[in-house]
Amino acid sequence: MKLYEYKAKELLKKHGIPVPDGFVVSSPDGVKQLPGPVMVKAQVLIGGRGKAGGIKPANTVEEARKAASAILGLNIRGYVTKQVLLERRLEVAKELYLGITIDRSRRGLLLMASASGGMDIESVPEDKILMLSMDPLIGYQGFVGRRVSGFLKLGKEQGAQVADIVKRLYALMISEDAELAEINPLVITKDGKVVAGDAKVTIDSDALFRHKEYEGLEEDLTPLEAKAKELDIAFVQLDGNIGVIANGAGLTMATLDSLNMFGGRAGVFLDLGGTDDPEKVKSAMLLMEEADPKVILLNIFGGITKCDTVAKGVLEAIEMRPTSAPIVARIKGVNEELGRDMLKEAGMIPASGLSEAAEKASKESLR
Amino acid sequence: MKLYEYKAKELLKKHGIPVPDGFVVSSPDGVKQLPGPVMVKAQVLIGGRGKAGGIKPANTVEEARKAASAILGLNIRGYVTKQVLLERRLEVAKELYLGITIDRSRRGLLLMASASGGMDIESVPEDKILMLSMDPLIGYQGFVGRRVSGFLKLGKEQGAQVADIVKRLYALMISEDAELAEINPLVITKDGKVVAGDAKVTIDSDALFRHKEYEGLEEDLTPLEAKAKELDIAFVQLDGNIGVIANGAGLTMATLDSLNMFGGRAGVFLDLGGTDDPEKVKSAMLLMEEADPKVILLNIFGGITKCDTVAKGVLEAIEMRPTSAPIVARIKGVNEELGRDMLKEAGMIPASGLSEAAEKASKESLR
Amino acid sequence: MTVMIDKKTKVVVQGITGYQGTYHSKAMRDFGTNVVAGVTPGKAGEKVNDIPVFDTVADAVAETGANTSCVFVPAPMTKDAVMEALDAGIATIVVVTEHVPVHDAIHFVAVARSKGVALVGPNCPGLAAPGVGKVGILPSKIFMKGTVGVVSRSGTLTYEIVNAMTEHGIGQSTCVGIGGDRVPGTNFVDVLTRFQKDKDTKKIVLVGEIGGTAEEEAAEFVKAHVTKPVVAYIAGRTAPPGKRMGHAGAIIARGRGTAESKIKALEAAGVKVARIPTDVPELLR
Amino acid sequence: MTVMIDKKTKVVVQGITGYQGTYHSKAMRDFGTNVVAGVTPGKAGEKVNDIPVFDTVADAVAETGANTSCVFVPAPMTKDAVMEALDAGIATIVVVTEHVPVHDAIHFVAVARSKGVALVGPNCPGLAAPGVGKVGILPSKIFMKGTVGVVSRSGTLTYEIVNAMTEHGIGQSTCVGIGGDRVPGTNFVDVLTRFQKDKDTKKIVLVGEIGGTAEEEAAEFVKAHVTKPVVAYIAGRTAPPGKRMGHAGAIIARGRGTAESKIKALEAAGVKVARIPTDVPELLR
Repeated sequence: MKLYEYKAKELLKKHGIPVPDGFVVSSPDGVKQLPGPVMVKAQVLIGGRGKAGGIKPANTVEEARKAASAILGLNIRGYVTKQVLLERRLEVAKELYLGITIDRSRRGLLLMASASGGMDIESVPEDKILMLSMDPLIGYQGFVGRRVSGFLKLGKEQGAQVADIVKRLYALMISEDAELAEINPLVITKDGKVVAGDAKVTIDSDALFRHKEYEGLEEDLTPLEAKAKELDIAFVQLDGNIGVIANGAGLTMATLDSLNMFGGRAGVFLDLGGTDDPEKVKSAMLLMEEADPKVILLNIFGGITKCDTVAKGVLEAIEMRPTSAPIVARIKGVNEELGRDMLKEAGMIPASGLSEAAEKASKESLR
Repeated sequence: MKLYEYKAKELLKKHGIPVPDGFVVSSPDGVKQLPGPVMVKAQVLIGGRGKAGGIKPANTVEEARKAASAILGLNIRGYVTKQVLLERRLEVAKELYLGITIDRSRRGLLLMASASGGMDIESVPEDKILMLSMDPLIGYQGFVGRRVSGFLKLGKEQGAQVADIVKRLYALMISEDAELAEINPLVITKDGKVVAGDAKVTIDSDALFRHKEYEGLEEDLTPLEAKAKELDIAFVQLDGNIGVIANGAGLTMATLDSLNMFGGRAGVFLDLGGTDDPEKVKSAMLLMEEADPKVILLNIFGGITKCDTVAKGVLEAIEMRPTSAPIVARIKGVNEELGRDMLKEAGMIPASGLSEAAEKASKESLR
Repeated sequence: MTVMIDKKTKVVVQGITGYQGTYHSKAMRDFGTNVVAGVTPGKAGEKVNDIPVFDTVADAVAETGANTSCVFVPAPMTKDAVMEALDAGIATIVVVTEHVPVHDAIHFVAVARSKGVALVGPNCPGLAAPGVGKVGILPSKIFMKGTVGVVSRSGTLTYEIVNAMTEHGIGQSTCVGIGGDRVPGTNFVDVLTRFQKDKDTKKIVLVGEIGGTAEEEAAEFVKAHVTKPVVAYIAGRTAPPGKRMGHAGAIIARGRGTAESKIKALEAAGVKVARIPTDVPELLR
Repeated sequence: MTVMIDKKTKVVVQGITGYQGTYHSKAMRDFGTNVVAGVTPGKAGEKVNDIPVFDTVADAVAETGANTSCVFVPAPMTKDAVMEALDAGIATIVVVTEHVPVHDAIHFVAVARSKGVALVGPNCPGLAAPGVGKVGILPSKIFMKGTVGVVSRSGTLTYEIVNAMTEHGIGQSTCVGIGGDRVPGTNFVDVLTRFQKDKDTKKIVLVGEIGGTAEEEAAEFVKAHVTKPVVAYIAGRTAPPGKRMGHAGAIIARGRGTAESKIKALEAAGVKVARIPTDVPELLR
């Protein structure tokens, strides 16, 4: 779960990492007083706010209200701004980059640091970025901080501040169950302080059961996305016209690949995860009908459930919410023939293999 | 550093382990009000308080004052009682044992539990005591608590309470840098609560640098013990008449063994640790002269310091505080002959080997 | 010979009294696996499918000599369960449970690796060796004894491909579903190492997907160390790019992680890459 | 052959700019050791005894190929230093520092063991192989090249015994001072294992002391696995019983831990036990 900048900075502050003084408002009237000259920053979960006009400076309450007023409601790459963060403006001497994320290859955490922080970090050459794989059995130790501040060629004072921030960012990762904690830029101010200019924190949604404090945190979701999330179904909007329901990320992607082979293009896909639970299949069918695709392709590889039971769920869904879209259905597993017959009888287009299903759905979609 | 019972229980409480309501006083007048019927318990760092009359029940403030009055000042196996703990009396249904200590053999922590807690725990047969070596890389996990409560054959409710206490005791060990945390008895009360009846906690004195909260905690030391501690010299009082100064625990014990071979008996020994720092040798000599033994045996195996420098320190000490005791000195290392000559000239009895030194000192002591 | 499972495998099912544990302990046994014990705290003395249930893994190991665990306990308790298995000296652990917090996985995977314990998962279907046994939830009926080793990051897609192989008369030596989580106890390289050594594995099928760089690392390993023919399929050739995780993802990936990058790396290592899953059997001929 | 040190040993001294680090880096080199680097944060570019100083162990390893570390940093920083060495891939670590918090030692010893790194100490004099080199603070002049392996929990007592051996013309293959701390990275059994394998070690001297059960465990190991003659000395035969640590100590010890128990166990394993240290040379004949 991605956190808004202001929320991420609250977390940094909780862990003792310096952030600029500031506050968040959802209406210009919320601005009563400033901690000094500020930046007014759109709170959206997408990059490129600055270029989209989502960040403006202000020196007085009046200017700040004006800026807030301009930014609130702003649509930034599809995300509508509902809150702005007003934050004391930093006198920037230098911008660093500091981030910790999951290291898939080394199966631990990866610490990244660069003296070339800021918006262009992605194009900084590899040798200008320190990438330290952190051994989970060793965890954070003082030498990690020393290696970072040494790489950044910082003097004793800023070096110590940065090392301390690295230590605290690591503690944040672990204790908050974060999968990403990134400070970019990490600002060295003209008076020698090290302060988090911007922050991105993503909380591992699998760990939310032990972080009740994140319950009810607002997320930017369309109604269909929200419903899918509630059902623990992965929902992705694409630009084709075939609605795909499959179980398992790999199988879902393989289904898209197969459609592509036959000229079909997926418009939305629902991934049930590794399950073929008939109830979940039924929910997905209902959801899919709301998305109103031209063709529906159902590709379920059954593990332990019987195909006829799954087919029954599909039929119930259609009964509850009839659709005009042709449905190509392929259900693999126990009692396969029985399931296929049930679906065929109900007017669906049965298929026995993945290729066959993809070919039939593509053909229907191009009609 | 051993903690008094009341201090140990404060730590348990801090970590969420139930302890009886209570308070500590150093004078009977300190007793103003009771939390109910109490036990008045001598606070000394030695076992066997009960048998020595150091624990008495009381039901009223008057009885409590009387008990406190009887116990305060009581000499329990050499330790004078300066404080008493007044603690709500537990209605005991069952006494368990629970302890965590350092596991030298497995190089981790050792968890011990028994359903036969109380004073006789040391004579409980081995199969009645669960001894779990805890893997440092695994640490406390729920299964540890389950194994303890399973072994103790507790019902669901007490089992859960005990598992929780195990978890907290482990956390206490780690975060307080304890080398021992023992609850004996761990009481199951008649109303089904699990409460620490007595507690022993020893803090690793090597970790005190990160536990400023223990600074200035009172310890029961004789004046010589206190001085030795300040100088980081191990001081042990024995019942012979030879004062031994050596460097290193092993060498010190080997010196005692060698004395014993020749009929000598050590009366006090000072172990400087692995060092032959001339200043420390000098301090030890001064301390030893205060202990006033019949013979002094100095056995220093030098590493990097010159023997003449060490000898010079010894001579300075004798000059500062002359002694009538014969001094047998053996200093091994660089410039050995030079050092020996200096000591001989000052009237000491030099020896070149450990056996020779032990033999000479024993002979002097038996004169 | 097989990989990570053999005739000496004795399985303890952690969470055996749950729905999945009960169902799959039977399915494993029906596939020929020696399932000797189950563990559910507080249920010692019960039986599930005639399999004795114990309170702790230590008890199960002491009583039955179990050396392999299959973990079905809910995600919040998975770390505890895996650590319990590690502490009890279990040599192979298959963690089926999905939605395990990533920091929990990092911790128990590191401990397992430090002890030389083979841990597969979390969020994996497990492993199956036709004619020997299976540990996990792979559907029994798709398998056929043979000489192709299958390793896959995907669940149902693995079934799809194994099923296609079997339908074409191509059997499997061992199939290892390593799971799609970000911190897998066993990765492609770990399994490729074993397949390369395994005398009964003649060819290898590798099923990957977009994201991460595990396939690129597998390609490097194949190039350097694998002499057996390898066929791969990478799912997601036509998938949309996912939402990015801050700058960190881009810094790490540096252009890798896409289907193109993976396919290119594999082909450069001499691997035949299928366009769609159903092409795999053909490429194995 | 020698144990834990050989001609390929390249030593980095952590804390080289301190008094002990400076003194002993020279003493090690004078004994023939290849001391290639020192580490003190913030002192990169300096030299100590002509040995280059680096900010981090990683830098020292990258620049000099150091594979062995000798740690002299103060106790509060020792855990950090040892972990840094472990992280940098150092294969052998000698921790001279005393007064290391026991929980720090537990942690870094566990990590070292999980990585197969040989860690000696903390609070140990280190190891010396006459004619090859030394890592630690053992006084050079007491040694003489020979075929007796010495392992000891004690510091100065080791010197006493080695010195007595050398005075009697009995040389040493390797001497390992494992240190007297409660959680030693290397214990008697670890070193006995190595001595038993080492072709140049013909006899073994074991120096123990009262407390703990390491000597009893060593005796068991000798009985089961050591074919070479072993001579032991246990310090503390006449020492007073120490103050007890709660009941826990007694529960663990159950009568072991005393000099009598240790001597009895060793003698039962065929070990000759000296009454006083100076008897050791005679028993080696």
